[in-house]
Amino acid sequence: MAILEVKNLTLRFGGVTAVDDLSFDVQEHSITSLIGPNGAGKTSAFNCLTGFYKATSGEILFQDKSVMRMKPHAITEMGMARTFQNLRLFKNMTVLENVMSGMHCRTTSGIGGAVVRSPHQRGEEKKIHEVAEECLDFVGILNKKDRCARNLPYGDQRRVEWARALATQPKLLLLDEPAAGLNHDEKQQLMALIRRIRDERKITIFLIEHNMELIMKISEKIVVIDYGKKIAEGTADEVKNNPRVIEAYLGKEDEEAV
Amino acid sequence: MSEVVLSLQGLQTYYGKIHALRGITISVKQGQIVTLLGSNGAGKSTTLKTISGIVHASSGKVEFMGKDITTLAPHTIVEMGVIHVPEGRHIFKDLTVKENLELGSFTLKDEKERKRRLDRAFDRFPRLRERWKQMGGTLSGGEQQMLAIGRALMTEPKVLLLDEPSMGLAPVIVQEIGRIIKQLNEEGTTILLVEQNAKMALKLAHYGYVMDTGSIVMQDDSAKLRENESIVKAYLGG
Amino acid sequence: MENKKIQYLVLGILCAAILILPQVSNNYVMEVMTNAFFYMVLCLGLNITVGYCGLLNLGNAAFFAFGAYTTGILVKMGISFWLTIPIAMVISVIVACIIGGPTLKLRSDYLAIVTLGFGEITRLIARNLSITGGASGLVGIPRPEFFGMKIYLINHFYYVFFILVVIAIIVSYRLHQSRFGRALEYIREDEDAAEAMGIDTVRYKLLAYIVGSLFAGVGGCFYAIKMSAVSPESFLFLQSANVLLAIVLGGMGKIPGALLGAFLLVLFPEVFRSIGETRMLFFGIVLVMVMIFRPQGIWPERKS
Amino acid sequence: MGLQDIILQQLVNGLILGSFYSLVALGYSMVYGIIKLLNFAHGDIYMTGAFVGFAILGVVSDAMGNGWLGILSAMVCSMILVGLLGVIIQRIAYRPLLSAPRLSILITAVGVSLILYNSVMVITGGEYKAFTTGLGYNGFDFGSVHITYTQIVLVLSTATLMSVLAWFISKTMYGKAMRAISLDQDACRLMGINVNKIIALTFFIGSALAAAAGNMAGVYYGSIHFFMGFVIGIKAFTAAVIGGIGSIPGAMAGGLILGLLEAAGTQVPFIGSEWKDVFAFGLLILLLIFKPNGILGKTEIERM
Amino acid sequence: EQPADNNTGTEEQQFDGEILVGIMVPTTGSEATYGKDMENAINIAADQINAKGGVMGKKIVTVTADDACDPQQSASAANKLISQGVVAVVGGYCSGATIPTLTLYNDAKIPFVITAANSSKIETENPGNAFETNGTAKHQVEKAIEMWTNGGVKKVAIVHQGDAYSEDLAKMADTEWKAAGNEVVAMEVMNKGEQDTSALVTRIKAKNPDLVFWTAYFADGGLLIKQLRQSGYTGKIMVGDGSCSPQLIEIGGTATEGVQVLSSPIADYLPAAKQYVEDYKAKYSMDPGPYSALAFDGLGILADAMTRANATDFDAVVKALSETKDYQGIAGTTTFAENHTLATSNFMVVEVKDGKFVLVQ
Ligand SMILES: Nc1ncnc2c1ncn2[C@@H]1O[C@H](COP(=O)(O)OP(=O)(O)OP(=O)(O)O)[C@@H](O)[C@H]1O
Ligand SMILES: Nc1ncnc2c1ncn2[C@@H]1O[C@H](COP(=O)(O)OP(=O)(O)OP(=O)(O)O)[C@@H](O)[C@H]1O
Ligand SMILES: CC(C)C[C@H](N)C(=O)O
Ligand SMILES: [Mg+2]
Ligand SMILES: [Mg+2]
Repeated sequence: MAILEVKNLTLRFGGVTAVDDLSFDVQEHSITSLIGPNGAGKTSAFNCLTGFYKATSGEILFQDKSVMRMKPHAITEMGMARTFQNLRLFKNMTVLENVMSGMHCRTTSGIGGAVVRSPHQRGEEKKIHEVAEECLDFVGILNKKDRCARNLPYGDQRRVEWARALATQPKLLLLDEPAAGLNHDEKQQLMALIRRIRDERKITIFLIEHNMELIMKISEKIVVIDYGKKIAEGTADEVKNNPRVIEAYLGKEDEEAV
Repeated sequence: MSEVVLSLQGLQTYYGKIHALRGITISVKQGQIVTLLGSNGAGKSTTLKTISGIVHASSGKVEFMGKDITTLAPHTIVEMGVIHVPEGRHIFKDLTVKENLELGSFTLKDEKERKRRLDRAFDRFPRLRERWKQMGGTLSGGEQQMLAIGRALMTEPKVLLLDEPSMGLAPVIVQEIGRIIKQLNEEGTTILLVEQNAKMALKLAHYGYVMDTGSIVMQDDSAKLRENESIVKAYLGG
Repeated sequence: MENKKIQYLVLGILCAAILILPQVSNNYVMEVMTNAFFYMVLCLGLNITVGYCGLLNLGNAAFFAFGAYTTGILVKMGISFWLTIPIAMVISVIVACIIGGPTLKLRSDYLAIVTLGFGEITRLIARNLSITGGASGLVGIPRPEFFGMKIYLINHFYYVFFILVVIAIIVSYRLHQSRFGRALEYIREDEDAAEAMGIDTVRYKLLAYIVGSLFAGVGGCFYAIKMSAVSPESFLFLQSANVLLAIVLGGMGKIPGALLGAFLLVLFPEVFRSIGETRMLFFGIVLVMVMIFRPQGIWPERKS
Repeated sequence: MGLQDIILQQLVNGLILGSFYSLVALGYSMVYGIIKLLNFAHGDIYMTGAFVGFAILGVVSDAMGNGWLGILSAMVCSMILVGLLGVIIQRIAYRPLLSAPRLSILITAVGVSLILYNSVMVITGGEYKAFTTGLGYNGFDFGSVHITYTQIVLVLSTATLMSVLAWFISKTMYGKAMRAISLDQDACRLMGINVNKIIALTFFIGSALAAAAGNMAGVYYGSIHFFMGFVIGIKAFTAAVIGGIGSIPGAMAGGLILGLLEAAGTQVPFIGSEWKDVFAFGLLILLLIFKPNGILGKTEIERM
Repeated sequence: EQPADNNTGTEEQQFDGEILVGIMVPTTGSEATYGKDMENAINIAADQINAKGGVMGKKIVTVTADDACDPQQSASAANKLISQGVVAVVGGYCSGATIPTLTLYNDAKIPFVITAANSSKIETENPGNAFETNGTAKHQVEKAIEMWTNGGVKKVAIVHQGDAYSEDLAKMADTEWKAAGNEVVAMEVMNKGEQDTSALVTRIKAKNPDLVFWTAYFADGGLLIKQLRQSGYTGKIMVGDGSCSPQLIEIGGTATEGVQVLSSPIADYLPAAKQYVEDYKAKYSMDPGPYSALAFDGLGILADAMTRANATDFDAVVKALSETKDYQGIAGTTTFAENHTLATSNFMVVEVKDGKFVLVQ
């Protein structure tokens, strides 16, 4: 069953068509990837899915409901979480506080509750802490929960972002270039983590990456776009050998040896 | 043998309380490509920043062609011929491609010479010539990387410091960047290259250093590093 | 936890000192302290908007004016002072929605000018209308009674404003330590990321603005009865700027910082009044020095 | 005066007032553009410029008289001196804070403003100084609209200064470097640009323009005062925002628009001139609601 | 702050005690010049009274509090004086700052002699302890209307500055002029500190008034007059007492020729004040300002009342003050009416001639 369906999605910025009549779907519990040359419109597509950009036309169905006219926070609340291509942490707050933000959409108490410290509010606060710590534990940095996010090494900052996204308790997780800037070793850990998220938490994964090794190893389906248009779709092997993909994106393997 | 153009001796650098470089000694010889490998947060970018004067070392020394440049301001270091293409490209997104390139030759007073270098940059990167009027920010990732390198070359540097030129780029573009680096080196530019893509870096470089948490833990000819077991395991895979 | 105990001890001593101060000092000290308390309320309110949520508000005085005029007009019409407070609060909320609704989506510096403009508009309207007493403002606002006791001496106001500050501190503190307060901080740190975490940034920004305005509005109600006169001159742009200055000086986003800032703002001119003309010159120099040496404000940072 | 004459006359009034706003707004926008600082001391730079010009005119008028030649030389000298003052202020008060929170540097600017106008107040004894020049009200008439030569020279000099600046910013390497610094300071350093020097240059130009405006105001209105920078500072800030803060042509347009708006606001039928600022600020708020980045500011893409 | 000792005189005098009198004026802020002038004047008066043996054998000692012409700060200033135990207060320059202190002083049982501030709100808000020695807005308007009627003026344009004092005067003029069956063609505001009034001037000129009445202070008044003339306005111009300063002429330049100024008693034109002006110059090496004479008399009136009451307690002093009749001061004779304002107007009119004020009436 498709958890996400994109139909004829188009996004224009003035003259530029960043996403052009793009259609694809993401199956529940799958790991699906979106690849394509720089400027192909991958991040833009993500931004449409998560409500950050208002698509020019088309349709996006998440769990069979349209999210086209929804604001980002409402989409997150429905169960679609994302990370950013460039880290977007709350830099001056602690790691724990960062992850607690994820629970915002799963709780309800407001100003009144806060001022009178109602039992409901206190219960929620407790739960927020618990879930946040659990998510930090899951990505393996619980011991750094009281550190200021800004002072963490880059790799750990990435983990904070994942934990934060997990704390929103999503059904679908969108990752924008999660492996950028990671070395080989860290990439291996990332792959393991992505699989665990899918298997242990039953969360569907949809990711953008330029790292072919990672993509080819973990994706069950790959969507390739160029100039905003889909140019190929299929399993790693199918895509790898597609001449259009080679020409536009992969390049000739032997040339890498330069 | 060829002379050492850039030498770092026992560099220590702090960000506030964070001790990022704990005594780095590196030397780069004329005409070489030297690569700097290391895991995240090892201090590779910091090393380059310390050379170019964006951050200052608390102790140790940076020498360029025998001159101590440790405490000089970035713009002076650029004028001397060391130029740094930073991580993340740092294109001026609201300036046109042409203006971006021109700013690369800011230190130049001679307008004719500026024009000549502009032409050379366009010859080297025909894609940029096509887009000379476009705003830097609207270029694709690969084009931005070309622009960043092209801009740096406008000073006709003696030493080029490249920080992760392949980051976030599609495989085709990575290959293209590799070709450009090689070509530049063949034209005589000395290059200090920082890369996560160790495979590519070791292929391009003559010599390599491996860093971990602020120190150099290994150094050798790149051919030898390529065969080193721990390197293979941590950086090359397989 | 030793630390906590010391904190409570210090707080206790401070409270005791404040409570017995009227017994051991004179009207002038009371007046200055009452003034400081009053600014503390305004600062705590603006601290929510600017400090927690990062919305640059240069028109805080407008809400202070709404509170003061509402009370002034209604009390003069014979309505009980205590009843005017909720009315002023409702008005503050409505106005905050009207002005904040369409403008809070603006980037910070544009927001700054809109709020500044709004502050000026409010003052000019107050100056031009007759119901607000025009340029002379409202005078002779009767003092209220509290369980049969007339509040009119400076000592009375001292206690009244102190209670107000205590309430404001508790509310600020509890908001800060809650889902609501954190949401504001997320927005301040990175609006897009906050939105991606499921926070309705538009709504929370508006709420932050409303809460900040409520503090100013209520402060204004009490200001009106304390001064027994309200005039447009009290709501100049400088008033808004001063409150902002106080919280930045004290340390933005920090409750003790806001309190300290307010205290210094009131104390400084009084202490240095005798040096006359050069007083504000001196203040400017001190201000610049403090900012250069403690750009995060005087109150120390919490986090490592 | 017929209706046509009134409209024409108000156009002239608005244009002249707008020229002043534009010149001051330019400095605001330049500084904002490069280091994102709302330089609240800019109005006081304008004021200081007027006083420096006044002092110089007092000296040179013996040699050159107080006609155009004397005025011009006083103006040029004061532009240079005040430009340097701007550089010094930048060096001492702003540079150490470039990486501090934005509000801290804003408050520092408030401190600098206090220092400037209080110094001038102490030095001049707080009195109004009459800027006596030998210029008369000569000019020519269109119907009952009288335009003096002074007014024409004023508008022409403003236009000249602005065009030179526009050329400088868009065509020279220094101008390009200024724009580049506003986008990415570190990258500029790596291009061999001496960022501090360019920032200093920006302050020099901005302050010199403000000084020019201050001198023109002194000549045109005939009197100067230590507080004269306050109102125009706020108005110029408004003008810069109307135009799209950070945009040079925006500041020029914003100044003229605000000047015309105020002239129009004075003449709105059925309501009195006391509403003119309500009118101007009200339109400003409306404008920003519909054009959130000002008239010529960069528009960002549509977000949900 | 310690009460200042003002007995600078050389002769040794024996007093049996002190009477502490507060001076509340702005000594900082934009009106500081006037505040300080008033403070000086009151201190000279104290010296002279002490030189003559003080009041009831007691020495008058003054203490100054700065209200900065700001309502909030004036409350502090008043409480400061109250704390210091003053038995009476003299001063009050800005109406806006003076009004909120009336009840503060009344609650503390302190009589208040107001020597400059004269908004009509002071009359209505006076709880009974305050006395105004400056002519009221009403007096001023009466004088103005008398001048206008005699000068054949019909259409008047009134401009104020949007502050308590000038708006009050403007409204009063508006009401009275209309009540007298004449026309007010414009009632405008010029914002404080705005240099450019050309738009306003155009608006006024288009209404063709016979006379423009400026009710606020000299600084902006000078600019307004200048720009009115520059625009070709040729009608009459009259300004209120807030503009009564030589600086009006300096700022307005030749444009002020012929402008009529309503003025409270200025030392320069008062025969009785000759000695005072000399004393002032000798002590402070500058000229006394426009409210100097009134401030000087303010303390005199207070001392006179205390002497008559032979007491310094509140009720007695207030009673004696309200019975003040034909007190001869340097600014003229003072008699208080029922409402504690001057029984007769003390306004004069001066006119600018050849760059100088000359007495018209
Ligand atoms: N806010 C924007 N305004 C104008 N053009 C934009 C904007 N965002 C993206 N674009 C343009 O849309 C196109 C697609 O950009 P996008 O960021 O989606 O690419 P991408 O596939 O994520 O590339 P990369 O792999 O380099 O991250 C590019 O040409 C880009 O310049
Ligand atoms: N601006 C900064 N402020 C504080 N700490 C910093 C800053 N920049 C880097 N660091 C810290 O210094 C150390 C070295 O960082 P550096 O950026 O040099 O690493 P790197 O080897 O380039 O890593 P990467 O592969 O992630 O680019 C890290 O621990 C990092 O957290
Ligand atoms: C002219 C002055 C006597 C008026 C005084 N400033 C007031 O506010 O009443
Ligand atoms: Mg992308
Ligand atoms: Mg790096």
